Amino acid sequence: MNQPLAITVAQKAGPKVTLGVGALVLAVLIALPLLHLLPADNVLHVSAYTLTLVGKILCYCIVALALDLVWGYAGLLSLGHGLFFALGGYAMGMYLSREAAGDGLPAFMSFLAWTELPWYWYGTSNFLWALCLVVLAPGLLALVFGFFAFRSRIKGVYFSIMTQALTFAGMLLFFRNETGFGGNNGFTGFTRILGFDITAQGTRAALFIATLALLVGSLYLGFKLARSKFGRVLTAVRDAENRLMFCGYDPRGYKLFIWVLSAVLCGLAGALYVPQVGIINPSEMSPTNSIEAAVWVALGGRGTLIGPLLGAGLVNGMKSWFTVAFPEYWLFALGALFIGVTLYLPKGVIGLLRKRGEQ
Amino acid sequence: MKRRPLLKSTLAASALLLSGLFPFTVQAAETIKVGILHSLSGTMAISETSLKDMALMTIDEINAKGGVLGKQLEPVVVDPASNWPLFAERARQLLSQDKVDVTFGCWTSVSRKSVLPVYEELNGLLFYPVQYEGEELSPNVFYTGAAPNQQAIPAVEYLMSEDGGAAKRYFLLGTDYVYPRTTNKILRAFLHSKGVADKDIQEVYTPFGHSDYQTIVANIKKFSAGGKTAVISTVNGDSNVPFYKELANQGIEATDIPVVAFSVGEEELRGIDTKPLVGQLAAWNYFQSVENPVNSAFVAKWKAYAKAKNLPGADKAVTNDPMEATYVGINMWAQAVEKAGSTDVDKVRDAMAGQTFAAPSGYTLTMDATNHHLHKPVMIGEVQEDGQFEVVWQTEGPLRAQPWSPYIEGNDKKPDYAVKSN
Amino acid sequence: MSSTANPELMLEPAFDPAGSGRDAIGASTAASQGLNIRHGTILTLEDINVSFDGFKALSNLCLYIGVGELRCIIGPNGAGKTTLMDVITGKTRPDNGVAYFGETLDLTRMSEVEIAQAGIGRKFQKPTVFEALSVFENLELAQKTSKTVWASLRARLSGEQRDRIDEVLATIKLDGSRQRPAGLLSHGQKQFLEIGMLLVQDPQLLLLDEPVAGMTDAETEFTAELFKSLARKHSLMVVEHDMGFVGSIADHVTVLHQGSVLAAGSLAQVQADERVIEVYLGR
Amino acid sequence: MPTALYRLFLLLTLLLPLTGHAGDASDFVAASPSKQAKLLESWSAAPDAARLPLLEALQQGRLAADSGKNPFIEVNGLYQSAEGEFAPAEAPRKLRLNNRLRGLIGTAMASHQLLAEEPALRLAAARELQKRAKPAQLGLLDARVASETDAQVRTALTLALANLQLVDRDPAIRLAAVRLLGETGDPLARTRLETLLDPAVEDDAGVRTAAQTGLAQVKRKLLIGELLGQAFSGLSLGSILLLAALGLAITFGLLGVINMAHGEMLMLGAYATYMVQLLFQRFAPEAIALYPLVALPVAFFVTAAIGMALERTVIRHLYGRPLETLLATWGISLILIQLVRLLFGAQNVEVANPYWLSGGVQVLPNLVLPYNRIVIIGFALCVVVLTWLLLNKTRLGLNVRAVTQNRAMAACCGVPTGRVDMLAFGLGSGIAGLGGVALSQIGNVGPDLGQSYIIDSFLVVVLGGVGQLAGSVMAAFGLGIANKILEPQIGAVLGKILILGLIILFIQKRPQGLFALKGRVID
Repeated sequence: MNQPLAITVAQKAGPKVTLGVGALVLAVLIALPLLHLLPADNVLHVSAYTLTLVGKILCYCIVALALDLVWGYAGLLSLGHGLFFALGGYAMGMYLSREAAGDGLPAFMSFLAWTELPWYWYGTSNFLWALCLVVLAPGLLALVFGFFAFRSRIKGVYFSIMTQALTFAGMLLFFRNETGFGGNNGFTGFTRILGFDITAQGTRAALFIATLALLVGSLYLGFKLARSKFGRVLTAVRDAENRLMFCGYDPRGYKLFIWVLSAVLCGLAGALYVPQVGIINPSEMSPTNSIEAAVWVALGGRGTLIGPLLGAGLVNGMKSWFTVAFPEYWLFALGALFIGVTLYLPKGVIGLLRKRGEQ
Repeated sequence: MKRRPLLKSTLAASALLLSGLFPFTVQAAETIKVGILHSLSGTMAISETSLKDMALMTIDEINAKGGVLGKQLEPVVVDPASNWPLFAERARQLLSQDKVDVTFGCWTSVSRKSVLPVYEELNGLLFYPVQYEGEELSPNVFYTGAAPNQQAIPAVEYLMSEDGGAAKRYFLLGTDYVYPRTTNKILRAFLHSKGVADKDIQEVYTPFGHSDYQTIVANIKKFSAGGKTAVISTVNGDSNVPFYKELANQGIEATDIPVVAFSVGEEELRGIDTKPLVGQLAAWNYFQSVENPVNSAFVAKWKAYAKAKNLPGADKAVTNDPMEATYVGINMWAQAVEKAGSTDVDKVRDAMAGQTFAAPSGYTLTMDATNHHLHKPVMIGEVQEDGQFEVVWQTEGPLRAQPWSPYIEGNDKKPDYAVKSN
Repeated sequence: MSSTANPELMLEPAFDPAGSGRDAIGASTAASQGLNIRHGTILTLEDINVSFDGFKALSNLCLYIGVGELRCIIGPNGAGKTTLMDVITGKTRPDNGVAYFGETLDLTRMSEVEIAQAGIGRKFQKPTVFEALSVFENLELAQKTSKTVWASLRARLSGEQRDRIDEVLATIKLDGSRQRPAGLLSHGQKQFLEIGMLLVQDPQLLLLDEPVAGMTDAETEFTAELFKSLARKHSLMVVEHDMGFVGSIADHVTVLHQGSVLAAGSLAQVQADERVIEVYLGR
Repeated sequence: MPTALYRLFLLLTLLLPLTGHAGDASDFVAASPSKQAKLLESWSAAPDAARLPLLEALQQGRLAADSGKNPFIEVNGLYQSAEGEFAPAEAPRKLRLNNRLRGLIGTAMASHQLLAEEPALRLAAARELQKRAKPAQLGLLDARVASETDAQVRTALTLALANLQLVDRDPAIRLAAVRLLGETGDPLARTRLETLLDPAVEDDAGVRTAAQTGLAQVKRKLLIGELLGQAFSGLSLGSILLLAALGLAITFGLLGVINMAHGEMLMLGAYATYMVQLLFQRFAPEAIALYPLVALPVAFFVTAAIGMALERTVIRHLYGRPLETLLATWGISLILIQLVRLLFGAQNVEVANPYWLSGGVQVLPNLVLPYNRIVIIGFALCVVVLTWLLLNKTRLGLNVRAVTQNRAMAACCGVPTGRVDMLAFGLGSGIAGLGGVALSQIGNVGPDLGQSYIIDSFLVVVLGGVGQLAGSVMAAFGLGIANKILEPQIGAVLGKILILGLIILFIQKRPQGLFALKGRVID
C-alpha cells in the first residue's frame, strides 16, 4: 500500500479540478435542504424522503471517513466501528426519548415495571449532557479497548476479529431488555429535539446542514492530519512499525490517538443519524453493518480521504435502488462488489481515477 | 487532455449516486395503489414471504371480481430486508413517492414501531396481521392479529382447566424481545388473580437465535418436580426447532409437561420433524385443519395459487393465522372503500368500523366500532404427526379485543378509541 | 588494506570525559543527555543468557564497548550476533545477566522505544525504510526531536533541522532523489538511506547489522570512510562477514561463537588466533 | 418366559373383543370427555386383561366411532367393529383425545401390563406407576407386590407403593416408605419428602427426622445429577463448537486464509444432509435410518468441491493479503446465503432425526443423556483424530504443513504449492461440511445457519492458538463448558457476553493463543 493518495490525486489531476468537483458536489448538497424548505407543490421541492435518505448516506460517509483514518492510514482494519456509531446514536436516542416522554418514563420502561430511571439515564434530558455522552461513550470504550489492544501488540487479522467480537458482545448486551435501552425495539417514536418538532421541514434541513458541516469538518481534519508529521508517522506505523520503534516513536500513543478520534467521529455521525432516521436499535451494532462499512472504504480507495466518501455514497445509493428494483438480487450485487473490489480494485475507485488521470 | 476524463468520470459517478435517489414512477391514473411491506430477505423472510404471496393472491382475487370502485388494485411490493430503519425508509417511500392508499405489512413489533411515526405523520393506513403485545392504539393502524386477551389468556385458562391438565406451576419461556416481555407481564398478573403464588411462576428469556436449550430443559424438569407444570412458550419462530428437539430427546412428553406456544404455526412446523411434538399445544385464532366450507375453499385457492406461481415448496403449501388475518384484512379494506366510495384514509377509517367478513376460521369476524381490532375466536390446537393442528378447545364465539390489558396498572385510564401516539 | 588499529587503545580509557577537543563532541553529546559515562564504557553486557526452548542463543556473554570506539563483531551464522543486537535494543529479553547503557540505564528493564530514545540506533540486516514516504520524509521522521503525539501534531521543520537533513543527504549521496518514494530506491540506496536515518537520529551507540551486504566495492569503501569519520563522535558496533571491510575500519574485533565470546583484540591478533581459524576463518 | 407363549397370549387377547366383555369400548366412545376420564380411572384401579387391546388401540390412536357411536378399531387401514357386528355406515372418525386422557390411558395401560407375564413389560409398567400412580391403585399395588416373582420388578413396585403409603395411617409403614424414597434420588421424591417435614402434615417425629435424612440424601444425588448434566451439556456444546471450528483451524490456522464463508460451508453440509434425506425418502424409505451415515461422505465431498472451487477462483489471488481475503470471503458468504435462499426458499427445511438419534438414555433419576448429543461428541472426537492422522501421517499433511510454514521454500523443494493449497482448503471446507451434518441433527437448517457459528469458530481458533489442532480442541471444549457453567447462574446472554469479554482480554495477554507456535518469530 503506497503513500497517501489523497495528496497525489490532488497533485496529479491538478488542484483546480479536484477543488472544482468538490465545490460542485458541496453546492448540490447545500442546495438540497434549502430546496426542501420550498412549499411541496413547487417543482423544485425536495421531498423529506430524499432529504433523509441523503442525510443518512452522509452519516455513513462520516463513518467511512473515520474507518479510513484507522484502516487506510494506520493499517488497523476495525470490524467493530458499527458499535461506536450505535453508541453515539443511543446517547442521542436517550435524549430524544426523554424529550418524547416529557417528564415521565420512556415508553418501553412501562412493561419492565421500572418506576424510576436507572443511574445511567440521569441528566439525559438536557441536550448538552447528551452531547457529552455522544462523545464520551464511544471515546471511552475506544480508549479502554485500544489501550489493551495496542499494549499487547496484536496484529492485523487478530485485531479485526477482536473488534468483531466486541461489537457482537455489544449487540447481545443491548438486545437484553434488562440493560435498559429498549431491548430489541431500541428507541423510536421521537417527537421533539431542542424543542423543535422533529418532523418539521426546518428541523430536517437544520439536521442535514449539521451532518454536512460535520462531514466537511472531519474531511478538513483528515487532510490536516494527513499532511502533518503525525500523518507521516501514522503511515510509517502501517508500513514498518518495528523500524519506527527503533527511531524512538512509541506507536501505541499514535494508534490510540487516531483510534479514539475515529470512534468519536463515528459517535457524532450516529448522533446525527438517529433524529433523521427516527429509530436506533441493537441491529445497528451487528457485525454485518461494520463489515459493510469496510467495503465502502475498500471500494472508494483506502488511504485516500475522498475515496471512502465516494464508496459510501455509491454502495448505499445502490442499496436503496436495488432493494426497490431487484429485491432478491441485492445480496448478489453486494457479494460481487466485495469480491470485485478486493480482486480487481485494490486501490479502489480513486485508484482507478488516478490511473485514468495519468494516461 | 488529461483532466477531462477525470472530470467526466467523477460527474458520472455522482450522477449515478443522485439518480439512485429519485426513483421515477409513472403515475397510472386508473389503478388504486396497494403497498406490501414485508421482509423478503434477512431473518424475518422465513415468516413474511408467505404473507406477501397471500396478499398478492387476495389482490388478484379482488381484481378478478372487478377490483374496487371499478378500479384495479396495483400492488407495490418493497423489501425492507428485516432491517428496522429500512422499514421506516420504505414506508416513507410508499406513502410519499408511490402514494399508496393502504399498506399491508410488518411482522415483528419493532418493525411496526419503526413505521408507526411515518404513518401518523403522513396520515397513511397500515394493516398489521400478526398477534402482538397490545399496548398500542393508533388511528392509522388496523390490527387484524390477536391482542393478548384473544390468545395468551384463554390458553392459560385452558391449561388450568381439567382437560388442559390442571397445571399448578407455570414456566414462562420466551425470546428476549418486547412481545414476550409484555405478554408474560400480563400473564403473571392474570395468574396472580387466579391465586398462583410467585414461587410457582418462573420467567426465563433466551437471546435471539439461541440454539442450545439443554440448560433450559434441565431447569424445566427441576421446576416441574415441584408439581404439575405447564410451559408457556413465546419463543421466536426460529429457536423453536432446537427447543422442541431437546425437549423430546430429554424424554419429556406433552402428557407430563404440556407446552403451549404462541408463535408456532403451520408455517414453522413445515421446518420441524413433528413426530416428537405430537400433543404439544399452540393457541391461535385460526388453524388450517378447521373444517368449514369457507376454509376448504380458502386452502384450495392458496394451494392452487402456490402451484401456479411455483413458489418454493409449493407442494407443501400451508395456511396459518397471519395469512388468514391478511386475507380478512384486505377484503375488509376493499368493502370499506366500496362503502366509503373513496380511498381517502379518514373516510375509509370511519367505513371500517363495524365491517364484517365470513372468515376461513368459520366465524364472521367484525371490526370493532372504536378500537381498530377484530373480534376473533380463540382456538387451542394440538400438533399432529402430519404437521397440522387438531383443535381441542375453542371459545364459543369471537372475543372483543382489549388492546389496553386490564392486568397492566394505569391502563384503565387509557381511552378505548384510537388516538395519535405522540 | 589493514588499518593501523592501535591495539592498546582499548586498555586505558579511550579518553577522560573532560578530554581533548577530538572527543569533546562525542562526550558532550553523550553528557548533554545525562548519560553517565564516567568510566568510559558506553555499553556493558555481563553473563547474558538467551535460550529459545532449549537452544542456547547466547550463553553468559560478556562485552564492553568504549565511548567513541568502532567495534566489529564477527562469527559464523547462528553465533548469536543478531540475538545480541535484539537484547541490546530490547527486542528480546535475556533470561538473566546484566546489560547497562552508560552506567545507569538498565537495558533489560527498558522498552524498545525508551532504549531508542536513550540514544541507541539500529540498522537492520534487511534494509527497512518507510517505503510509502519520500526520502526526505524518511529522514525527517528519524530526526532527533520530541517524538510524542502532541509534538508531531504541531511539528514544523526548523531551518537548522532542514539543513541537517540536507547535509546528511549529501553525505549519503541521495540529495538527487529527495522527493522520490523510498520504495523506489535500489538495494544499496536503501542501505544508505537507513544509515542516513541513523545519522539524523544522532544516537550515542550505532548498531549496524551487515551494513555493506549487497553493496558494490565502491559503495563498501565509501561506507568504510563514513564509519571511520563517525567513530570519533559516536560509538559503533558493526556485525559483518566481509573481512576486507572489517579490516579497513576495525579498532577492535570480537569473535562470537555459539553464543559466547571466543576471542577479542585487533584484527591481526584475532586472525592469528588458532581457535578462531579452526571455527570461523578456516585453514 | 418363552416368548412364543407370550405371542400366543397376545393373539388370544386380540380375539377377545369378539367374545367381548360387555360394551367397554362402546361406553367409552359414548361418554363425554370428563366421564371418559372417570372410566379410565376405574379401569386402572381394577385392571382386566380383556381390556388390554382396547387400551392399546386407544394409546396408538386407532379407536374410532361412526355417527351411531359404535366403536371400531382400525387395524392397518381396515375398520373392525370393536363390539358386536356393525358394518361401518360411513368412514368412522378418529376419537379426539387430549393430554389429560392420554395421561390416564398411560396409567391404565401400566396397571393392565402388571398382569402381563413378560417381566420387562411389568418393569416398565411399575416405573410408569412410580410417576403416576393414583391413590385408588393402592390395593392393586399391594396385591401385586405380594405376588410378584421378579426381584427387579418387585423393588420398582414397592417404590411405587411407597409414594402412596406416605399418607398411610400407620407411622411404621410411613417410616419404611420414607426411608425407601430416600435412596431413590428421584426428583419427585424430593417434593414428597419436603411436604412431610411440616409437622401439620406429619405428626410423628420419627417419620419427620427420617424424612429429613431422606431429603438430604435425595438432594445430594440430585446435585450430582445436576453437575453431571452441566458437564455433559458443556461437552456437547464444546463438541459442536469443535466441529464448526475444526475446518477453520486448518484453513485459518494452517493456511492463514481468513475464510468468512466458513459458516456457509456448515450450512451447505446441513443442506447436503437434507438432500440425502429427500433421496432416501423417495427411493429407499425403509433404510431412512441410515441417511445420516450416507450424508457424511456426500456432505464432505460436496463442501470440499465447493471449497476447492472457491480457492481456485478467488482466494488463490489473495494469499498474503489477509484483510482483503476477509472481505472477499465475506462477499462469497453473502452470495451463498442468497443462492440457497432462492433455491430452497427462505423457510427452514425439515431434517428429521432417525430413531437411533432421538430420545435419550436415563442415567440418573434427574439426568437423561440424549442419544444425538452422545453420537455428536463421539463423532467430533473421531473427526479430530482423523484430521490429526491426516495432517501428521500422510504426504498431503506433510505438504500442507510445509506450505504453511514457508510457501517459498516449499515451492523450491518441488512441492506443488498451488495444488496443496487447493487440497488443504478443500479439506478444511469438507470438515466444515461434516460439522454441518452434525448441526442438522440438533438445530434448524436455514439459509443463515452459518452466521450464528462464524464468530464462535474464529474465537475458538484464535483462542486455541493458530496452527495447533490441540489448541482448537482445548479451546472448543473449554468454551463449551464455561458457557454451560455460567448459563444457570447469570443467564444465557450475560454468560455469552462475559465469555466474549474474557476472550478479548485473554488474547491481549497471549496473542499467540493457548498453544503457541514454538521457536523464534522473526517478523
